[in-house]
Amino acid sequence: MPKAIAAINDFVVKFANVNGSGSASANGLFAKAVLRMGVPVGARNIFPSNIQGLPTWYEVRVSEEGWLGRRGGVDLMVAMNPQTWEADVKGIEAGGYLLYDSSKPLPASKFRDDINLIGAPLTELIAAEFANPRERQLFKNICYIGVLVQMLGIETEVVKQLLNEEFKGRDKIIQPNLKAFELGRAYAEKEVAPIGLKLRRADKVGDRIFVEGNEAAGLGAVYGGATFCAWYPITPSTSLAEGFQKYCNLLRKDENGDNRFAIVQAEDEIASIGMVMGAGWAGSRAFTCTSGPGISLMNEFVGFSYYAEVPAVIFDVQRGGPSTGMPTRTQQSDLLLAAYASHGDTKHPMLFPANPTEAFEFAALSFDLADFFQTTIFVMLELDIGMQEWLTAPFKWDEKRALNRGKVLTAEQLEAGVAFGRYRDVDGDAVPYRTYPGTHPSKGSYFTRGSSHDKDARYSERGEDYTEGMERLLRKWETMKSHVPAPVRKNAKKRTRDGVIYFGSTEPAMDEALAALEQRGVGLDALRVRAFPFSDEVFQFIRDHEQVFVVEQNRDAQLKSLLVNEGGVHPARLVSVLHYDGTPITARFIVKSVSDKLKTGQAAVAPEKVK
Amino acid sequence: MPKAIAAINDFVVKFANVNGSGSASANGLFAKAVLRMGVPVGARNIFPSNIQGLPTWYEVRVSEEGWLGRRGGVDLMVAMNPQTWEADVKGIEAGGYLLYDSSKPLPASKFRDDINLIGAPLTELIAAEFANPRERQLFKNICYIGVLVQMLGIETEVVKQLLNEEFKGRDKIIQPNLKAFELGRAYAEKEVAPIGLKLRRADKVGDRIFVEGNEAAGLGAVYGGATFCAWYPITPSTSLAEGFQKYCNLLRKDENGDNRFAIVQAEDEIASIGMVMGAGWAGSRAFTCTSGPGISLMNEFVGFSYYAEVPAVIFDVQRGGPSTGMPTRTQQSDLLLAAYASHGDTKHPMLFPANPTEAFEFAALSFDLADFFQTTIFVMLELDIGMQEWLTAPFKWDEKRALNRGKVLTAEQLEAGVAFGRYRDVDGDAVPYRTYPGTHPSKGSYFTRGSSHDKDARYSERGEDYTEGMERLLRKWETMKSHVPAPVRKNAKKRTRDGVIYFGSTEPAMDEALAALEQRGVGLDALRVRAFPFSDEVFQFIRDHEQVFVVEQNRDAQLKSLLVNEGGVHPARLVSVLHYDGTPITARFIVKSVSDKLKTGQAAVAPEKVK
Amino acid sequence: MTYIAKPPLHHPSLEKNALGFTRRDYEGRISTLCAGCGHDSISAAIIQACFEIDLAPHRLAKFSGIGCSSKTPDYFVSPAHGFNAVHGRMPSVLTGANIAAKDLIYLGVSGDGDTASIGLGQFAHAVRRGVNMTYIVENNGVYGLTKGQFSATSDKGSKAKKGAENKDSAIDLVMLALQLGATYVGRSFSGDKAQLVPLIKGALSHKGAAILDVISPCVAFNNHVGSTKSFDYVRAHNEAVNRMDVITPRAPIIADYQPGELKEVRQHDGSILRFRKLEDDYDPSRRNAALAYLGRKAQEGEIVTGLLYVDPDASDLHDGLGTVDTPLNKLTDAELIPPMHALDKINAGLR
Amino acid sequence: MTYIAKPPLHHPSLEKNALGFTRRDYEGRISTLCAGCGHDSISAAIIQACFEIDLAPHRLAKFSGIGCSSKTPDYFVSPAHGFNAVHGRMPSVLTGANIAAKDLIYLGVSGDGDTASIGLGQFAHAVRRGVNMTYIVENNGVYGLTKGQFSATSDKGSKAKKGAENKDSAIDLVMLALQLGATYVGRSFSGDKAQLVPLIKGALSHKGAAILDVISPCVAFNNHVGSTKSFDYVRAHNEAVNRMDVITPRAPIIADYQPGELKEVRQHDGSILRFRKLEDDYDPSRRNAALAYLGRKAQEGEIVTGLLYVDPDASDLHDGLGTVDTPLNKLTDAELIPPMHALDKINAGLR
Ligand SMILES: Cc1ncc(C[n+]2csc(CCOP(=O)(O)OP(=O)(O)O)c2C)c(N)n1
Ligand SMILES: Cc1ncc(C[n+]2csc(CCOP(=O)(O)OP(=O)(O)O)c2C)c(N)n1
Ligand code: SF4
Ligand code: SF4
Ligand SMILES: [Mg+2]
Ligand SMILES: [Mg+2]
Repeated sequence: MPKAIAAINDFVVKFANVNGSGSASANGLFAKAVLRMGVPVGARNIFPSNIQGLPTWYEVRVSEEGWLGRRGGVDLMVAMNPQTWEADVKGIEAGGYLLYDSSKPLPASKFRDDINLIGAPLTELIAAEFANPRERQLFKNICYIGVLVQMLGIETEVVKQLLNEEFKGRDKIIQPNLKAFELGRAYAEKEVAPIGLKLRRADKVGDRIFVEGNEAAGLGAVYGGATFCAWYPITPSTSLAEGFQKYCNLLRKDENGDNRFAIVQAEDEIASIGMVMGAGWAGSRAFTCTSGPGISLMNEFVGFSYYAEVPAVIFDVQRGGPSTGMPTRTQQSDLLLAAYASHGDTKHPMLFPANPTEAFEFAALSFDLADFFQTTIFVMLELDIGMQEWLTAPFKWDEKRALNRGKVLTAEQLEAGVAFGRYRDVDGDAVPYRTYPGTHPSKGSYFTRGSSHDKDARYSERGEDYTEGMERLLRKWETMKSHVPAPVRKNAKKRTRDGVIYFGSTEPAMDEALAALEQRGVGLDALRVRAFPFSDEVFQFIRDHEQVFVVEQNRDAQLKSLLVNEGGVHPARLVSVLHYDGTPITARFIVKSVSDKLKTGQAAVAPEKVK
Repeated sequence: MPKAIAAINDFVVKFANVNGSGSASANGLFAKAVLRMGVPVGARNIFPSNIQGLPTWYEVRVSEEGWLGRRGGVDLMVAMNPQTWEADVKGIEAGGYLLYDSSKPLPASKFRDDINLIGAPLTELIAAEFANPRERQLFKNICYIGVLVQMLGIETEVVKQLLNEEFKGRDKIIQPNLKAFELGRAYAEKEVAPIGLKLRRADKVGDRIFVEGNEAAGLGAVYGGATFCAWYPITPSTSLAEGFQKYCNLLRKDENGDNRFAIVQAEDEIASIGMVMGAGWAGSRAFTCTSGPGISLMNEFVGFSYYAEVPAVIFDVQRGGPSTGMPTRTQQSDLLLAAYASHGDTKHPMLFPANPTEAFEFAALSFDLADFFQTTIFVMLELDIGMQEWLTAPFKWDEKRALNRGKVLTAEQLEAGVAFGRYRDVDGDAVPYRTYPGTHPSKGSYFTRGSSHDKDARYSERGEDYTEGMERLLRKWETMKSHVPAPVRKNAKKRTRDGVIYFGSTEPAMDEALAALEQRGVGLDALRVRAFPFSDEVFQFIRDHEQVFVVEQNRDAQLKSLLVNEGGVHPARLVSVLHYDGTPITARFIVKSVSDKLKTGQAAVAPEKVK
Repeated sequence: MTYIAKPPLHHPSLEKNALGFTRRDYEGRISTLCAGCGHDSISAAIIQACFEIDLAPHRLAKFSGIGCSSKTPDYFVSPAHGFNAVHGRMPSVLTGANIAAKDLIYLGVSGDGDTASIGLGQFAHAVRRGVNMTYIVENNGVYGLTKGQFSATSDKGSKAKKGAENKDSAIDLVMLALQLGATYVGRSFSGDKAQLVPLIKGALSHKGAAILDVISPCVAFNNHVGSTKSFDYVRAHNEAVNRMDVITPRAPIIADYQPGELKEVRQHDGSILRFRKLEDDYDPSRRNAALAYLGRKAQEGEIVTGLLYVDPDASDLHDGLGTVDTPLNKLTDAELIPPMHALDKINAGLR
Repeated sequence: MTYIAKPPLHHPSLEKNALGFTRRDYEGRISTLCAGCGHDSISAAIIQACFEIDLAPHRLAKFSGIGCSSKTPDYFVSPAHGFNAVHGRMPSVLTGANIAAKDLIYLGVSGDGDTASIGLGQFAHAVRRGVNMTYIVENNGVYGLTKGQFSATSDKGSKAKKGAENKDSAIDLVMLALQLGATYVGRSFSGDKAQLVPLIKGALSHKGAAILDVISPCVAFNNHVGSTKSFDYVRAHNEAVNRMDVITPRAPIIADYQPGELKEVRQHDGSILRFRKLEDDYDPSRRNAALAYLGRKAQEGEIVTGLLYVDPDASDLHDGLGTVDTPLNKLTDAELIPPMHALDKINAGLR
């Protein structure tokens, strides 16, 4: 029997449950309790694509140091699902702990002898106090929370406080919960010996908030001035529309209770983006939220938006592809599609938020960008950000900030005789002026079409008119580079010839990995890309290093493809680290992959072999 | 006044007309007449996206040497369209010729003094002989053909012969045509002085045929064993479905007149590809034909086909994009979309026929590839191939050739106990076995889905099952490289460090350009890419040369992107030559671009700047 | 190339309406449709209707999909913004614009292919939502722009019993609209200005989804509702003048007939359309009755024309959405951006 | 996790049908739907129907889109090939397979979201074409798999007049199918095995497009035809047991009633469905009459169930296409590849 794992404020707890059984919020309560102890957590639901009866997991990374990504491995497993018992037990680190329901005796063969067993007769404890089967099923969850809280030394008051907050004043709900909680806690106090994992009050959470990325993006859309959401339900994007709805109801009703917003559940994704086109064209800030399959369906309209220059915002909450793929798993695999969506020569800007705070900021920003550049802006979220609660910096908004509606001519300007040609490059930045419909009785009307047109939006089949427009669109693309969020660079302590590029949800695991690598003497300069098109800093960073690892959560190294294609970078200098099984990338995976590749000197092999 | 252009069997004639006026077939008659004189022609319609009343042109490259691409420039303009008169006259080479209708006097200002004017009172000539306005409009066309035939010295018999063939026995049609033709010819004989351009009987046509690529592809689909076409009308692909229909009616009826084929005009492109999926899954060879907008709409199903491994063939007859773009202009701009269509990590094979003969061959081949690799094969045609008549090698079919239906288990095999697991890699080539529905009472059924599945096609959310499948798909991709058509290499006479890569309709212009460059002492080794994924020869060719020009008919260097992305090639070594105004690329354009870039040493600039 | 037929007699185009606009102010660019195309007659009717209801030209917003019919918004009311969407998806674009700017008058023009084939889903759902719009289907039973293939309405009007034996049963857009809850539903003929102009005027003034199915002959492909042979016919017919590429200019077909009357209209290809104009005393307030009547007449091979159903006090999408009176695209930053303290409160709630 | 409800009493699953198959031979994998989901009852009825009409299990081909309902083909008749298409596009896939292999029996299973929202266009056009299939809509008036949003059928059954005041008017798939030319149209309830099984048997045996709209309650989101509050209801309801993530297993709802009878069925959320079973002497041969009757009853808030329309000698898509008797997927190279001399002739014609 290996030494029992001993750790304070730094371990991984994983819950294995059946979905629809009420475990999710009990487990959430545990994570919040740790936070209230002043200790940061990274918490992730791993759930199935069905409604009731299939396996679901909840993984909580407890880290006083503040590592919020997945570390890899499990120190304490709360195994409540017979279906997955074997794999769950197998997943525990040697010397780790297993908490299980000991109401029914289990054969020794079901266990491992290199882990520490903690049995608690949860079913019995609950059955003794609760009669109705539904309550029995339900309160078992809060009961094991009681056991855990006692075992780990979480302050009981914290949990009671949380329950009181959650069900303010609704005693009928609070009482049975407290009872079930106390049943578990008391049992553990009597029967469970203290273990090596401990929670100790700290002060490392600060003013951070605990929130899902989709909700944050929905709120960001409200502050960004979005007035219209056309959407079609799809996991994992649904909660973004719901978040927008929630905050609009809270913040966007006028004195008579009328809505300063509109939300339409369309009949499908083609209609969703079509409605967004119409609204954007008419001068409302509009968006849709979807996932991969929806992006595939929106292709035709995205190409229209590019060529006819109609503003739109699409939130792509990425899930496991291709096709229906893994609807409840996370990936970063829609980059290539979004970047070059639709037939013909097209390019579309993308933003890559790394956490809910950025989801809020980029959501708001995306509407300024869409209005200014008059094209579709993709906000590339991921299930791991959108549908998971993150401990993240609080939302901020500069009171002085105004919405940038871009180049829109007013009736006054037109009246004053400002010349208007819909697709003329007046300012030299390749961004043309537009008008909202109905602006002026005789000036400013124009015809929007996806067919070839001249500077004044007239139908034209002349090659010169066509190429002039297509070249201006390329120049507009150049202009964007300095308007989209710049990359974030973190240099290694010592000078190094190695760099790493990453984006989105990879950040927390990368932070931990960088620290771990540094400890092993491997220093990497790190650059987090936050937008496409890439600004020159990105390519400067690559030039500054001999080899650059590109860490992505997809199979085909899609970010690398974009870097090579847009920057003319030699592919051989970019070494891919790819994680794409649908689970969020872990610090351990990054550390191992980078170390291995450095050993084998991967980056040295012939270009043709790279990737 | 510059010297009048003098040339025998080597010049460019361009006709400017109004569409819907009956000019197209008259002009076609001219091209055929030249062919019957044993002189090769490259002929191209340039037509508007409407039905009647807008400008249309027909450009005929006459070349005894056999250059069938566009040369650039016009030696003899037949200007029959007042709307475009100015531009048409402007387009004539100095010393060139203008044939026009002199019935109404035109001010001198309408002409140029550096070209040779040939007026013929076509309207008058016809009005004198034909009463009804429709006939007058119509026979004016055949009348100027008479003038041309006489001027250029084409044998009158040839034209009469063609008319007799076209309207076999239908004297009521032949007579007025002959009359109108003779009116023009006789006038020219009397009134038009011989010019510098001459046609002389030669023997350079051989057994070649004159046919459109879409018709050829439709015929290829018949020989390839396609039994089902689901399509939705769209320019320039419509005539492919019509070609398939025509040849099925000719070759695929059984003794009772029943159809050994089915053609369904679907309600849209999503339904078209959906039907193709269903039929391919059920074991029929099925295809759809469309253009860019259709590909955008088919994205979701293409991703399904990739992941669920369902055979399909899509003919993409490319037109000017993005969006509705230029429906009646040609481009090579759907490569990126087709290659990586749909969300998630996907890759799709493409074939690049260069002429109607290859359109026939690749069409037939695509069904073998689709059945064997169980995925969507894109046959990337172009308007310039699909809707233009090309002088091309006759169709051939090896009588011994059987259809390769790929790895399909029969009832006998299943009965004999062959183990069946839908997605297992049994043969080490990563290509799994499948069964048709209803094959065996108890063995061989399986469930097809776009959601994640295991080796045996069972639904699975396990990361291991998912990654195993995705990695096998990558290995399948490797297998394809040796099965798709290999590139065609033509080496320069002398050893050279420069190469050029091109594909599709660019070939004839490239052939002429290579010869012209060689004359100027610029030798280029040339490689015509015929398929994606690229075989190793392609990358070997790139390695063999210091710099490689990549000639494409799109704005964003899409083939170059694929080369760099799939082969890890350094982008700096690939120098793009891009032509994308919707007109077919010309030999002169290639010669000039390559020469200029060689002068400025473009290829030397920093990677970031390339493209 | 044809100009929108101008109304005849002493420069009526110089008459002014209540707003002081002349008919010219409602015209558009030169049509590029075939001479005699029914669609041009419909454009003329739209111009007439807008002029007569004294609509300020720039208060109109024009939408269409792709097709010859969908090109027409470029050919009327130039002072109005226009939007040529992608094929079959105009209803969603119009819906979005309507949500953004509720203060404009919305007109969608589409074809039978654009609406009944690729666009059926969007058409149906826009109708269900009660989008406040006038939606005109210029119905020639054929794909004009792609040269004469059948559309999903191709068989409409042919005997129902026979119809059952046809390959695909036809979609009757009027019956469909009725069933899906459209609150203003009518049918007419491009050549019947006397009936068409008032129908369009009523539709433009109606609050809710107003659907007009307007039969509009295609002179190039001679197709017509009920015809099942026209594509071959074109080939044969054109061959007679020895070219597949000849489109002979034709005069538009005119049909003027009385309420209750049955009118047989001969098309360019000789085929017959049998129009039945509603009686003056027809009661357009009963949805089920209208459906039943249409079904009966269809069996008799008659195409009923006129205003089939109207709910004068229908509600529209905005009523359902409960939006403010100010159009969403006119809301100010102050109305859109919540105060900072609201954000503080939200942050607090997430700790 | 629930098993398909097995028929009760002494191992009837061991009875053999004419082909010697037991009911077990028609079963599928274990259902992953919520305990008590109406969809599982429909799967059981499908199993029963296939067993009773002595269908060789592997001669069936199963299709579906995406949704809880669309998962079910995995849960019945395992020996049959199955195809889970993408969301809303199953009709086209089924059509293609049917064209390729006309010798199989085609069954499409879909949901109200899959069919009436995203899939409306494909549904309508497959019906128009008369594809020889049984198409079952497992209609719960809600998006189950995405957790309870409304679908386009959500308001069906509520008073038409009131309906008119609802945001979107509901799509009645049965009326739609009738209007689009479906040749076998019925409606039933997942809990009414006595009515449902015969309807499915008839549909499987019918040549042409057979459409069954089967009301099927969702126990997780308690939605129901006519309900407009159910999503909120779920929230409130679940909150009472303090979790959004609790789905309580329920018993399936059973409804057994007589022809002509009006049956009120109470759903899990307490809402009422009012089913009217057709009289025994109802004449299902009159399409227009059926439409009129449905319209009338809908106004009275009644959901008519039973076989509403059937054309026993309907023709199907293959008749229209004139395909050979041999399924296209069984044609040999000899039948498919024309001889070389044909090619020579073609070449000659192109010189
Ligand atoms: C996605 C897409 N598919 C196909 C087309 C080709 N297309 C252009 S117009 C048209 C049909 C138009 O028919 P209809 O709507 O009846 O208009 P009409 O020309 O008859 O007035 C089609 C199929 C297209 N532009 N886009
Ligand atoms: C293109 C696409 N859009 C959205 C989704 C998400 N989605 C899955 S099932 C579903 C709705 C299912 O509703 P219904 O057809 O009524 O089936 P039910 O679950 O109610 O039985 C949706 C929107 C998807 N899978 N694909
Ligand atoms: S083709 Fe037909 S629909 Fe199109 S413009 Fe000509 S007549 Fe009109
Ligand atoms: S969510 Fe509703 S529809 Fe889906 S399985 Fe559960 S009960 Fe059935
Ligand atoms: Mg039409
Ligand atoms: Mg449903």
